[in-house]
Amino acid sequence: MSDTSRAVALGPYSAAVRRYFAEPAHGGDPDPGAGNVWTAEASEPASGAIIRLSVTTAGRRIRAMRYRVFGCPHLIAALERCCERFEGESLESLAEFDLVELMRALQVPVDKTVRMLLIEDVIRSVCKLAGRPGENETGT
Amino acid sequence: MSDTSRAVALGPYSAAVRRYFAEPAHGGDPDPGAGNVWTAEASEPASGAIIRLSVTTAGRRIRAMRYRVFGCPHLIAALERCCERFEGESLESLAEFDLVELMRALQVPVDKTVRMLLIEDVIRSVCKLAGRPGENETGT
Amino acid sequence: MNAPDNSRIVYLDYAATTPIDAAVLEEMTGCLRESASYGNPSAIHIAGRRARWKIDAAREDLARLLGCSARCLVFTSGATEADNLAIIGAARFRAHRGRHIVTVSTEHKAVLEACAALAKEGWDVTRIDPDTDGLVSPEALADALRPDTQLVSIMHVNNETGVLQDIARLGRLCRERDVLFHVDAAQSVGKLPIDVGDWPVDLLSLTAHKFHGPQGVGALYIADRAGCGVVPLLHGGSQERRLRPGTPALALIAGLGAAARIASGRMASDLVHVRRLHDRLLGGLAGLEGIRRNGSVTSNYPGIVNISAAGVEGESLMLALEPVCVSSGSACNSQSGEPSFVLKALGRTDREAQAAIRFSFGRDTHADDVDFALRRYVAAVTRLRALAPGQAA
Amino acid sequence: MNAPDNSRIVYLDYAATTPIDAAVLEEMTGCLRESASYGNPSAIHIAGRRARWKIDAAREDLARLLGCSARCLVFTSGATEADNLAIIGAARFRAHRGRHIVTVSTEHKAVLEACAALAKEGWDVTRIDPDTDGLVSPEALADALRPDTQLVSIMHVNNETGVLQDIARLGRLCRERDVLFHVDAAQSVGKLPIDVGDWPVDLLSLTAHKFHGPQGVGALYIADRAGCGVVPLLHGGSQERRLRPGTPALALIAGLGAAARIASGRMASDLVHVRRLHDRLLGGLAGLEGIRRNGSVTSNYPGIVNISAAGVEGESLMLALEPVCVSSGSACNSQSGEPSFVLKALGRTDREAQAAIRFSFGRDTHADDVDFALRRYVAAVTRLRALAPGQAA
Ligand SMILES: Cc1ncc(COP(=O)(O)O)c(C=O)c1O
Ligand SMILES: Cc1ncc(COP(=O)(O)O)c(C=O)c1O
Repeated sequence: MSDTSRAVALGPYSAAVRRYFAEPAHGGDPDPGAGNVWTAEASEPASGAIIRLSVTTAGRRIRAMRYRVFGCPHLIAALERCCERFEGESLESLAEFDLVELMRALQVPVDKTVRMLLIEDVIRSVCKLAGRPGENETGT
Repeated sequence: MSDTSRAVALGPYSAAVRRYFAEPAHGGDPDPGAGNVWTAEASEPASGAIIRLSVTTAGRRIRAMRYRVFGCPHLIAALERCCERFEGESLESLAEFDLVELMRALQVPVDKTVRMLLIEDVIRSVCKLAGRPGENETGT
Repeated sequence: MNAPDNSRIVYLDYAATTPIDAAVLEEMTGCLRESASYGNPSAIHIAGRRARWKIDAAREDLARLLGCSARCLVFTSGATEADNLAIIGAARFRAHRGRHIVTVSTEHKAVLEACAALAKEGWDVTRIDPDTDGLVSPEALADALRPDTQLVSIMHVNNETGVLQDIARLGRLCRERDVLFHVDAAQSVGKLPIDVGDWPVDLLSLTAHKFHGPQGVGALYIADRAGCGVVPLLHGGSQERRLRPGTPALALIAGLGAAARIASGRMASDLVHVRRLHDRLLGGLAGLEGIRRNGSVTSNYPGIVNISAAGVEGESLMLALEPVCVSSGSACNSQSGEPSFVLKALGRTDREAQAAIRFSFGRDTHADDVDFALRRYVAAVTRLRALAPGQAA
Repeated sequence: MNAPDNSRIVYLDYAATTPIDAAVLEEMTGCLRESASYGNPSAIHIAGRRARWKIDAAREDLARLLGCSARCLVFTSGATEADNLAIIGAARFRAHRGRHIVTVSTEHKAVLEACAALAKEGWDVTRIDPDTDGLVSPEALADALRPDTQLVSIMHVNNETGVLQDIARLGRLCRERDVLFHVDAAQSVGKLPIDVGDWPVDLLSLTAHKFHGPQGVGALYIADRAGCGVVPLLHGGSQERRLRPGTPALALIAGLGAAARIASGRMASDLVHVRRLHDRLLGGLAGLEGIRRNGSVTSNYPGIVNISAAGVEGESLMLALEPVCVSSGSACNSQSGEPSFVLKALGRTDREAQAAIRFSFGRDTHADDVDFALRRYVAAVTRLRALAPGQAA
């Protein structure tokens, strides 16, 4: 497949976005009783996008992450990638979540930045709820 | 050859016009000394058309007809056909020349009628010169 | 790596553009291949005469499809140009009589923006809102007409919803008031029977690529009656009765003629086929909850089915449908992401409009294609709903 | 019976339209055949993306031929539309600054009538007369410019005579006065080197069928600089940066792109070939008396040779030339029988103009074709002169 026909086939979605979108492993609600569950929600009225992130922790360790989303493929893929990345990690590493790096990795178009910020919002909220405000470290 | 492709091939010129135009046998000047020669000329300033008709007679009989012309294919063909028709005939029959019949036979477009009238003009003039005004019989 | 294999495309976007008919293609390649023996139709030599003859024949073919005289047809570059020529051209033609025109809020942008351009030049424009089914009632039209109204423009079949207006009835109203009536029939010509000889229509636009002809060519029908006419938008050359100058595109026009000829022959059977596909699609959706058809369920062209599903986001739905090619709203709107103004005029919310999918199909669509699309659609809606938070449903 | 056998056509009417290149045809039929997998380029699905990619590629090909950025090109239905968009569009764009435009009396009708349309709307139009060679002197242009001049439109190569204007020099005058400069390059694009990056040109029109592309597609180049722009003539849809709405005609645009690509590759060798044919034609006419070339003998495109023969009538000459396809003056004028206004502007009498024959040829013309046409021409002139009365000579 040539570069152009590949680009044409992919359209506005990178291969990574397509992969995460096609097989989201972390969609849904957290398993009840698996630990402490911290849930945060955010929405963007302009596009109607809504996301809800639930993080199940055991101590400072993230045991599971689950999300629900009403939104575009980039948003779904980005949430999925976050969950994949931070499950098993510490809350501290989640607090260091880097939106710019995520958008770059998934090749999210810049005009979706405002929508992508929803992810930063819910992660901050979750971190706050879990007793570890991450504001100072995030978003750089 | 289908009717349409024939019509397309012919364009605005009937087969008869094309034939006369391609092989004009009566173009040129009359043979000197072959009899009495009566010559008339007419022109249409709008298109620049000019015709000159020379009729050589012996008594009331037409021995030869010759023309010169600066004009369109219809005019050339019409002159040619006139000469073909009236050579060997009497001056009386020439005076009965019928322009409408000629135009019909050659399928001359009506918008060329004014130009075609030049032929009627020179025939009238020639008949007058030859001492037999044919005004009353022509053009019907 | 990871680029989707889209070699199997299920193309259900006929309202955007249709596959070209094989016989149309043959006609066109014939003209193109012999382009030196078909010259510029304005020329008097044999090549020019051949070209002119071809164009005349195509005009006759199209005239036969529409039930009009060939004299009344002007070839254009498509329905966009035909709409502009009809609306701006007729308005200018009648400007001395008055400067009010009437249209409908669910028309194609080519109509709406042509009207907007006139508004800038001082015309008064009334945009009627259709009812929630997308239909324009004769009463609504009658209310909009004024003594100074010169032109009414209402489309035959809506490109987003398939809604079919009662052109005969609306047209009679215009005739009674001596108002010109323009119909954008881009979505119906070649698919539904049209007889402009019978219809009270003065101007009618069409485009070849919506009925298996080539892109880039269309026509405007201009009734041959007193008070009806258009002022040209383009100038130069005496082609198309001076209403549309420029070297005529022989191959395109021949392609349009061939498409018209073919449509004349098989419109009835195509329509039976399309209706079957329509019923199959709707039958297959019957089990899915929270589904709503946009537009009238009784008055429509069955080759366009527009569906909103509650609780799913439009862009994700489109991606999940791949490799099924459909539109979300009008083709013109698909890139912008804006909710369709047509669906909003029918009372849909932004979210409903954004999640609307237009399935459109026709002559070459197989029942298999519809089944494939159905499976994808049901699976996609189910999956996306499962992913959505409660309040979005 | 008696219909001429025109199966052997000698086509020397390239200035009217050119034979399509085989590779262009292939490109186009590819697009047409797969029209379902190349959808409407406005759609976001894979078929739409494929179509859009094809269009972008064609735009790049054309941009390379012209030496500009692809962003500056707007596809149209041909040069007539491009000329109208350039002239009416730019005049409206700059209307607030002033309402004077300048053109030349030997321009194509698309330019002259677009200017005439503006004149009706209140613009002042100055038409410069060229000298008897058909050339516009910088002095004549300088004299015509006024403080309120907004636009100058001068063609590159004249379609009837082949006369080639000094665009660089005329353009510099316009730049100095901050006047937009439009060039109708319909007869030169793909045949003569053009570099709009280098030229002081703001708007440039072209049409594909004059350089072995399809009829029905062209483009307008619009320089990307302050003060330069056009107001669209057609409305609806966001295609072509909203300057030219309507479903883009994929196959046509791909054909234009292919024609541009091919021209980029072989322009130099084509030009050598054309110059040889030009010299052969003129050499063959050298023995004939009372012959006059219309237009400049020093500044021209060699693929157009316009000849007047004293003492012969134009219509008869055309018929006698069959099956050689040539034009008598502009293709646009051939049917009307009116003497060419271009030749009259060069000082020819009605009769000289009517008897003018335009031989035009190019890439696919053989020396044999020229020889055949020459024999016919010499024979026809000789025969018709022999038939004419003395005073007509
Ligand atoms: C100089 C010139 N300008 C404009 C045009 C118009 O081109 P088209 O007929 O393709 O619109 C032509 C050809 O007809 C031309 O020769
Ligand atoms: C109803 C309607 N009108 C006008 C048009 C414009 O047609 P085109 O894009 O061929 O100019 C379309 C299609 O795009 C249409 O669906």
